[in-house]
Amino acid sequence: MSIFINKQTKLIVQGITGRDGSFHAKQMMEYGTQVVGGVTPGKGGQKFEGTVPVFNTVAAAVEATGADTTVIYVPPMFAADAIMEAADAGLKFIVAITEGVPVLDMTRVYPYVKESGARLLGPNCPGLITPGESKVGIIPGRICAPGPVGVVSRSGTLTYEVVYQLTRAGIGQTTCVGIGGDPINGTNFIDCLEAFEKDPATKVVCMMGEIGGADEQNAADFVKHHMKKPVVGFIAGQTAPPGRRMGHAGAIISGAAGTAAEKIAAFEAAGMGVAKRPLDFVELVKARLN
Amino acid sequence: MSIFINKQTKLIVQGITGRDGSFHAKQMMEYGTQVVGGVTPGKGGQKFEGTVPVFNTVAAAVEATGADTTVIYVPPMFAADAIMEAADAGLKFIVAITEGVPVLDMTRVYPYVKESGARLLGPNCPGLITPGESKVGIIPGRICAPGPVGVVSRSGTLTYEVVYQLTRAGIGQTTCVGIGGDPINGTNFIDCLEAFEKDPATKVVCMMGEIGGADEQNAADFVKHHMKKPVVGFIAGQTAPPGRRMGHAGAIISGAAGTAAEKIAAFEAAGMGVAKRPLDFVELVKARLN
Amino acid sequence: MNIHEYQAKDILRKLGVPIPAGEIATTPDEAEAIARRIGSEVVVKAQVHAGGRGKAGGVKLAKTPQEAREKAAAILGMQIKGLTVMKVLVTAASEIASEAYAGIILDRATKKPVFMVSPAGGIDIEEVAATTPEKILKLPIDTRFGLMPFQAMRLGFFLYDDLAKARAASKIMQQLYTAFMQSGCSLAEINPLIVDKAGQVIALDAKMGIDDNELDRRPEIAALRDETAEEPSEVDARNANLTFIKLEGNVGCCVNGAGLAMATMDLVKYYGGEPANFLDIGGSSNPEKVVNALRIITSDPSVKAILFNIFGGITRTDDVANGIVTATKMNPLKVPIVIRLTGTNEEIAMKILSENGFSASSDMDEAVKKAVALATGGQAA
Amino acid sequence: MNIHEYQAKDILRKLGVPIPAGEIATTPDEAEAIARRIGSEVVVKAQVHAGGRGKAGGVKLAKTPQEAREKAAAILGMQIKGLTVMKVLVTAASEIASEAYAGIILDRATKKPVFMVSPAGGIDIEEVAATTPEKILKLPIDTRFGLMPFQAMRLGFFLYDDLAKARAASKIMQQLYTAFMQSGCSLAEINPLIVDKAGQVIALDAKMGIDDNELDRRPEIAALRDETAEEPSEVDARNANLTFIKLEGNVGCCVNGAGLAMATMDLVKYYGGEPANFLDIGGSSNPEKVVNALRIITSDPSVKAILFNIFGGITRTDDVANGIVTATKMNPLKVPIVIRLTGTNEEIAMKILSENGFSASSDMDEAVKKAVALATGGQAA
Repeated sequence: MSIFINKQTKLIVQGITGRDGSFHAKQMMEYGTQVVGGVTPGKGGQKFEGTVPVFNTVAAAVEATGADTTVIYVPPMFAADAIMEAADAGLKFIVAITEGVPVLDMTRVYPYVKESGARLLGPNCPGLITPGESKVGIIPGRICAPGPVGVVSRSGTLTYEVVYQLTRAGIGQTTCVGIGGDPINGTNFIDCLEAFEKDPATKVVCMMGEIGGADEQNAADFVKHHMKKPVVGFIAGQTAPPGRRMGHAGAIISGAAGTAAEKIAAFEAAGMGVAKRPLDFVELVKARLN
Repeated sequence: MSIFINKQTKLIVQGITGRDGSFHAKQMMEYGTQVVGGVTPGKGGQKFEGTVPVFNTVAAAVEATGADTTVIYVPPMFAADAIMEAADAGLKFIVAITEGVPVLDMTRVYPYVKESGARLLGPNCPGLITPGESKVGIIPGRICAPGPVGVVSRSGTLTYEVVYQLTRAGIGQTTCVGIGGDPINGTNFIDCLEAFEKDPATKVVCMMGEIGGADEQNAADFVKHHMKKPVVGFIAGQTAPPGRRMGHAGAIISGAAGTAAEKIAAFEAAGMGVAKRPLDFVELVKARLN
Repeated sequence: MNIHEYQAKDILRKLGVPIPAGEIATTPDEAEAIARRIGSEVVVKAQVHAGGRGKAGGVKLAKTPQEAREKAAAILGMQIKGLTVMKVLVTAASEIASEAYAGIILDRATKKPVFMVSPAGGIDIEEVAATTPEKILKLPIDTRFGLMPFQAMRLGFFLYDDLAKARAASKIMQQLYTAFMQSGCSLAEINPLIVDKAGQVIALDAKMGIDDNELDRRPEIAALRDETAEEPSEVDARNANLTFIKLEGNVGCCVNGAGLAMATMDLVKYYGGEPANFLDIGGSSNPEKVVNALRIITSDPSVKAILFNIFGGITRTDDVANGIVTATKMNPLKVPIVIRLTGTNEEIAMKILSENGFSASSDMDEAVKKAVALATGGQAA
Repeated sequence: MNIHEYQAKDILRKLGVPIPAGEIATTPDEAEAIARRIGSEVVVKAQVHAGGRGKAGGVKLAKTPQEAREKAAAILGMQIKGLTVMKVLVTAASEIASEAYAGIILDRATKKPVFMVSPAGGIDIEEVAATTPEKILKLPIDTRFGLMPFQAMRLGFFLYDDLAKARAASKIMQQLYTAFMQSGCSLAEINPLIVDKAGQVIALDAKMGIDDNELDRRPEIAALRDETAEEPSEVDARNANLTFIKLEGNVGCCVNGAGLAMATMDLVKYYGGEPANFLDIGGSSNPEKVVNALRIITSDPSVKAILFNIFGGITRTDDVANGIVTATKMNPLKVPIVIRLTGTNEEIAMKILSENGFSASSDMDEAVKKAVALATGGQAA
């Protein structure tokens, strides 16, 4: 079992003929993801890699392929439109990889997607992977292995680091989800925790947060009141100065709010395991798997 | 019993110090409606008629009075804003009397109100009355009497005509609702029919439609499939030429659609009683009350 | 309110829609001069608020300026559906490779503006909808978000497979939507939207209907009203704040409220008569409105009897009675009048009327029957 | 990106916000000339991207042009929170009757721009929020609808009981919101918003922060960037497409990915060191980026050791290795370097590095420990 994607997921790739889109479409196909179609306006009728049909619009792609999920690799100024096109076409799961989407665009995209009933992951996220079944996005498949741990993170390479440590230690994953580092994104920690709690195959959840905002504090509250499964948390940015954006648009300490100390205290108050460094996840998870 | 309003209804009047607002506020108070407050920006702190507190904003009025319903008498260019202000302030029933609201404004107002969970009646409507309990709007109280008939209509004076005939014949009403003659309005025939069907006091429903659109046809379909109570219908505009707007923005036959003949046929197909002229309601209702 | 083709084209051209050069002429001389300036074949097009101009002979091709003069002379002054042609648009002719349709209507069912586009353009879109609905794409637009780029592209690709043409069309869709919203339209259409021999996507004809409720806040659009292109009695009524529509019958009707006005007309028909008009004096009871209403009704020579039907709610029936008395003193009536009044201040109204020699009833059916009888040759009671 | 007070005021003034006359000066001479043109008492205000100017002595009243020259001479060149003042705004002084606060921030919790207004202005709004929260009205704005008139009026009435002042404030709220949206802001504030002795509502100070992601589509806003007001190494890094933030420690960090970069800095601290910077080379693995990254890190004299931590996903670790080799050939390192690489093409990368005399590890903790030891006086392994 897994959350959000599995063997049955039928994926289209928006921006499939672009540089990033074509590279990652191939990677996903190699991993075993069912890539059933792609979208690039003006390239409708072509075949990607000789097999995957390309369409001019998402609506046409969905109608022809019966896809349920999409992954978006389009430039930042077109990402909001691409997400809304996907929601409008009836896709139920939309993964937006694009980095650099203006936050004001997201203030319109978020309610639009919500009203459509779809789930958005991202933008500015690495996507997700259900090891051995399907990957949607850019998480390297070979660092993952199937197993009982759910992983959710705001970051890309930090996720890889933790997953890599887990896999090396013989601990596999149900699904690894990168929710992205932007201030407004479609899926938050709680959405993922809720899904992991419901997924019978997931036994322990690893959660990597960072400075900025209150999502981790809210997530800790959710863990405390609504979860039976153990959760291990980590916060990146303990050495970050206030008022400076640490790469991610969302990773910024505003005044006294959103500090790592505040978040770690929330984890502790929720009875969560707290990893002081990425390596600590291995022992903390092991202890909770038994 | 009744629908939408009753003795408990706590009303505020938006535009209470204006010409129409003040006139009708007095009329409603005389009828017995609980007018708990009014709104006119800049007149906050005053008392209307020495008793009703006036506020600068709807939010302030709701907070101070606990009102649940509002009636709007503001000029057409400000009506959309007034409706959205009411919905934003948490009012659950919004009656917009104002005539001449641009239809494009309503394309934004409608989803806004819907998302807020409020019910909008109108705009460009006479409001409604639950005889002997409460009136909200401009329907003359003295032509009504309490009784077992629900009345719903797109028109103002035509409603009065029918209600007057019923009352003269000794047939009273649970609630009389004017939904208004605009192409986009908040409450339609079906909403009212559904409410009358659920109201134990209502035994027969009278419905006055007019040319234009398909609301009456849809309502007939609803009567056929979802109503146990008898409904008597009338359509105004049998002599109207196609393509001309008959006063109401919504009363216009487009091509071959929205004609009186089409609507009357729908009533007949639904097994409804059909009044050929306003006077016919009396006998048709009497026959169905027994 | 309808505006002319040339006015709609001006609006669209300002927003960037590609439209052939053209100017308006009110005389054959002007038409010839415009054709000379354009310097190629032109089309001379009657500017009237009526459909079916082409079939009526109101649209003609002219190969030379001289020919443009002749066609303009033929078209100016002609009658199309009862309206006299006062202006022609003289516009450069295009070589048409294909014709499409693009329109937006304010749709009451979806409560949204709805785009309709079809690669089968140049003909009546309602016919396309009836016979080959698969050739029409209907796309409701959520005005909270506007026409989104992906929607515009989808409309473009529905018309053209080729990316360049689809992009050009999608840009025109954005411009048409902007025009629709900025002008307060209830309808805006380009029919035909053509591809010319050079592969350019061009609007050859344009039509816009404005929501009357928008005019107060859009004076620049309100200024486009052409009263010479409308029925004079309707212009007169509008200027007097009355809602009036001329019909073909002989019973002049004066009613308060649109629904009751229609019901009154219907009742005239029910009792064997024919209404001469729709006339709603509205909710207020200004005696002056009644005076104007009577003037407008009696200016129609086919009116043989006048019927007042007033249900006094906000309207005070005594005001109406006073209006009738004043108006008939100013201009004595040449046809019989039947008055039905009920509601607010009914007793006072009845007294005013009887003191001035009018009788009145409080029963609608009775009044209508009497008016019909009078119009068809009977006698007033 | 932050812009200066005078730039924010220019944007607001164009939208109609009442703002006292003012001009920018870079020399005492210019300041005197401006004060003379203004012809009344002026305020001389340091233009730097730092809060607390007033407390630092960067804001001074000047009664005469001569005095404006003196104050400008004192302020120009002064250091405020490590930044040198290069420009002053010389602006007409106002007589203040009352001070309020008005601001909009892009709020992640509500996922909307949120208005915050308070009649307790002129001071730190966070302090008001903490001590007297009832004096703040927070109003989230749904960008699908924009700031609606009733909301603007509600904000106005929260500040002023008087209708004229509430209307004036509500108009300023609309203008502030327009500025926020048109400029792609994450923050826009007017503090203080004052009422002067004549009863006029006026913006005395303005501040705007722009979402960096907006700059590509808003070249006119991007052009407002003042590189002289920023840390030079950060300007350098941005121009090389790197995300870099200078810190106070001595372990220079070069990482791919923001989360991993923060975690690496934290681990430096965990093992007793202090990071000299945040540096994210991003997802692509262009060797040139690595060259630029090394140049920027080594330009900081306090850096005693350099730590690379690269997790190869999209990033090819061999590209990074090649970048390190190229950069160190061009500019031989004066401090030790510790390299951790793992993931895509790890074996190739390790081979390139060892052939060029570098050792590398695949273990993050080990690498960090070694870098800390080197920076604090230990030896490279």
